[in-house]
Amino acid sequence: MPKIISPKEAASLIKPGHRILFGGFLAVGAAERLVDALIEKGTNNLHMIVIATDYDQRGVGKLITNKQIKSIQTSHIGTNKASQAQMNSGEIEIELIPQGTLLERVRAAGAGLGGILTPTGIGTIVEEGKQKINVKGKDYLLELPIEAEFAFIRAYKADKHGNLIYNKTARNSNPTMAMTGKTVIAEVDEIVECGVIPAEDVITPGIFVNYLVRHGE
Amino acid sequence: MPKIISPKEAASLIKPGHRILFGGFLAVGAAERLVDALIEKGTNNLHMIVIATDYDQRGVGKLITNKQIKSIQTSHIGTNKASQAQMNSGEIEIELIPQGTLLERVRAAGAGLGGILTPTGIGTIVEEGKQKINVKGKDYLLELPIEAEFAFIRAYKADKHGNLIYNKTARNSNPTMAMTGKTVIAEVDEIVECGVIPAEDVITPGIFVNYLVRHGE
Amino acid sequence: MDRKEKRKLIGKRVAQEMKDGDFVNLGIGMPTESANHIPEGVTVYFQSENGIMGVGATPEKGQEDQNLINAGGGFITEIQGASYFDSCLSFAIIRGGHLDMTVLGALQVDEEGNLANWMIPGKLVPGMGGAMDLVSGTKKVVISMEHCDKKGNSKILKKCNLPLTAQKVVNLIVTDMAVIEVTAEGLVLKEVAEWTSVEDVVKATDANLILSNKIKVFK
Amino acid sequence: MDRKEKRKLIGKRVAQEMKDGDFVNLGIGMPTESANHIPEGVTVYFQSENGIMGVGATPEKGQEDQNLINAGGGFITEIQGASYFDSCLSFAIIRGGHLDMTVLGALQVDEEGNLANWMIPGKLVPGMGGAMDLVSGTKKVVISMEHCDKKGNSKILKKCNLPLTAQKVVNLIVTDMAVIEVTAEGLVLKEVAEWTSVEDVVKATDANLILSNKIKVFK
Repeated sequence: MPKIISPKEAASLIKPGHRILFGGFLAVGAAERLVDALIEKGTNNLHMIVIATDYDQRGVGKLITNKQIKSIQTSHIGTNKASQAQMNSGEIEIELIPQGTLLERVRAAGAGLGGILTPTGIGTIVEEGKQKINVKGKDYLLELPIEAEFAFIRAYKADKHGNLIYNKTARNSNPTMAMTGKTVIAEVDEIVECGVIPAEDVITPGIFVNYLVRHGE
Repeated sequence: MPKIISPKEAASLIKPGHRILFGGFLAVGAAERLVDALIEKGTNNLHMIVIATDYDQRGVGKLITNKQIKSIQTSHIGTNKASQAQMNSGEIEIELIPQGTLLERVRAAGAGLGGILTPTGIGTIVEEGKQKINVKGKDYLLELPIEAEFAFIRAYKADKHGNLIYNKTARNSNPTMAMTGKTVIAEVDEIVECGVIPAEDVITPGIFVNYLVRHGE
Repeated sequence: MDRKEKRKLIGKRVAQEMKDGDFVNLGIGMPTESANHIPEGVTVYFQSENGIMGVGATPEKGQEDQNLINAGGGFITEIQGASYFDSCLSFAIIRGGHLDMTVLGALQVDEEGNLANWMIPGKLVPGMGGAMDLVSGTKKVVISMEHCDKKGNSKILKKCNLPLTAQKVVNLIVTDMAVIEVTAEGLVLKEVAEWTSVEDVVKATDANLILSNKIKVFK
Repeated sequence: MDRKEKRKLIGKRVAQEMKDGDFVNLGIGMPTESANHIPEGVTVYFQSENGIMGVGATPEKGQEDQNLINAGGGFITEIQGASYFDSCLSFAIIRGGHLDMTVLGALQVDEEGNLANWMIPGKLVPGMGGAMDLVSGTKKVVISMEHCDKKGNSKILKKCNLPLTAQKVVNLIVTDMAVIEVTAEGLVLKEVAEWTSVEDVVKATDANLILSNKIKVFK
C-alpha cells in the first residue's frame, strides 16, 4: 500500500546524482507539483529521462531552466530553449533517442529484459556504438534497458492500493515510466477508496506505486 | 472499421498450414465459437500458438482432440491429455516455451521488434540453439518474434470501431495476441455503438481488429 | 504561388492517397493540412503518437481540454469511438506496421528513398522525436514538402547529404510541383502540378527522374 | 505425519515469511496452503500470473465467476482494490522483480540454489508454464515441498540431476522437516520442525547442511 506524502517529503527523497524517469509529454501528464517541490528543494546534478523536455516554464523544463539537471535522455528538446542552450554550452549532456526506442528501453528495464532489437535508427547516427544483430535477413539495433532510482508519475486518480487511472492523452509515457522507477511517486488529482476504480479500468497496478502525492497540495 | 461476420465465415478464412494465435488461458477467455466453427469446417494442419492447451473438450484443446493441429508453441499442456498423447505419438510437434517468454515473443512481432533478451531459461534446456548475449555482466537469451497469419481473440464487448474491453481474468493473453495476428478476429458478447465504451477504458484499440464475431451466434 | 497555396495544393494531393478506413499519422506542420481535404465518403482514423487513435477536429476557442493534445502540442478533440493508450503501445502500433500511412515533412529525400528530416549539423537539433519509428514501421511513408528549399535548391537529391532519419523508407513524395514514387528502379515521376511542367520539374530536381508513360496532372 | 498435516506445517511456516504489504505469487498445489495461515495484522496481496493482483478468497459454491480463475484454473474472487491486467504485463511484473516473493513446489533443489521442478525425462512433461519466469525474476524465491519424495529419497541434493527450471535462484527451502537458507557458502539449516531433530534432518538430506549457530524450532 503506497504511503501518502507531501510534495516536499517526496522531493526530500531525491539526492544529487539520482536518475529520475518523468512521465508526461509537452507538459501534459507532467507531475508539476513534484517538479515544483524539487525546484524549491534545489537538488541538482540530476539525470532526467523524459520523452520531451517540455517548456522553459512548464513541465520538466523548469528543472532545466533552474539548472538542476546534468544529463538527459530524451527524444525531443525542440520546445525548450533552455535545454538547447545548456546543451550547446556543454552544461548539460543530452542523449537523443528515438521516442519508441526510449519507451521500449524503459519498459525493458521494468520488465526485467536485458534489451530489445529495434529496426529504428538503422543506417543513422543512432546506431553509433551499438551492436547490430541480423534476424531473418533484417538488421536490428540492440538497445539496452534504461533504469532509474525514481519515477515521477502524473495520474488522474489513485485508490488506496495505488492503482492508477489517467486522463486522456495525459496518460502518454506515465504507465511505462511507472513500471521502471525503483521508487515510484505518483501525483494525482484525487485519492479514492479501494473499489471506487473498477479493477478492470486500472491502467497502472498499485504494485508499481510506492508513494502518492496530492496535486492540490 | 472491422467487418461483422459469422463464426462460419471466420472459419472459412483459415486455410491448412495457417498459424493462429489463440487468446485465453485454461479455456477462460478462449474464443469457443470460433474454435467450434473451425472444428465444423475441419481445416487441419494448423499451427497453434497459445499459452496453455486448455482441456480435451474445452477451449483450444478441442482442435487438438479433433486432430486439426500439426504443431504448437505453448507453455503448458498439462491439462490436456490429447495434446500429451499426440506429442508422444509424434503426430503433433510441440515447442514448450516459458510463458513470459512466449508472451514477449508474440508482443515483439506485433510491436515490430526483432527480438528481446530475457534471463528466463538461462542454464536450462530452453537455451538450446539460442544466442546468448551478455549485458552488464548478466547472460540473457535472445528470443525471436513469433508471428502468425491470424489471431482468435475473445473479448467482452466491442464497439463498431473494434475497440475491445475484457472481462476479469478472461483478458489474459488476448490483448497481446491481438497485437500480432496479421488478421485478427474477435469473438465478443456484444457489439455496441461507438462512444459506449469510454475511450479511456479501451484495452485493445480497434486498429488491431479486422473482424468481429458475436459469441451468441 | 505563395506558401499557403503550396501547402494547400500539397495537402489536397496527399489526402487523395487516403483510403476509406485507413489509420494515419500526420507529422507536425505541413502534413496536418491533408486532414482538411479528405475525399468525400472516405473515413480516416488519425493517430497521434502521444496516445490516441481517433483524433477529432480542433476544439473551438475556450473548449480546449488541457489533457488532450496531439504530438505537436496542439489542442485536439476525440471522435466517438476513439481510444487512449500509453506511448509505448502507441509506438508498438507504429513500429509494428499497423498504421496504413504516415505523412511527414522532409529536408531531403533521395533516389533510394532515404530520408533526412531531423537535423542539420551545426544548427540547433530539436531531436528526432517519433519520426525514426514512424518511418521505420509504417506501411506507406508519404513525404509532404515543398519541392525546393528557400534558396531554390532541390530537396530531392541523388543522395542525401544530411544525417538520415532512416534508410530506404519513403514510398511517395508529394510536393508543390510533382508526385514522385520511389521504386526499386528509382524515382518515378507520376504526376505534375497543373501550374508547372514536366520540364520544369525535371529542372528543379537534382535526382534522376524516371518519366512514367502517362504523367498525370494534379491541382 | 500424514500428507495433509505436512502440508499444513509447511504452509504455516511459509506464511511467516510474508511481511505486511508484500506482493506474493503462490504456485499451484502445496504453495497455496500458506494463504490460509497469514499472520494476524499482516496484509498480503496475491498475484495470479493470468492477470490479477488482489486475489480474494475461494468463492462459495454456486458463486463462481466463469471469467475469474487463478493460474491453477481454480475459481477465485477479487479483493476491493484489485486490478486486472494482461498476461504480458503480468509477466513484466514477475520478470521485472516487482513481486516480493514467489512460493513454488520442487522436485529437487541443490546446494547452489538450483531448482528442478518442471520435468522428469521419460515421463509426461506438462510444460514449464510461468515457473521459469517466476523464479528468474522474483526478489525472494521460497520452495515449499516435502523434504523427501515418496520413496523416501532426499529432494535436497548436492547437485540437481533433473533438467533445471533455473540456476541459482532459490533463497529459502521450507519442508516438513526443516527451514533451510541458500547462501553463498551453501545450505544453512536455520530451523527444524518440532516433531523431528537436527540429526534426522541431516540424515534425510543428501546435500551438505551448514548448521547455523542457533537452530530454532518451528511447528
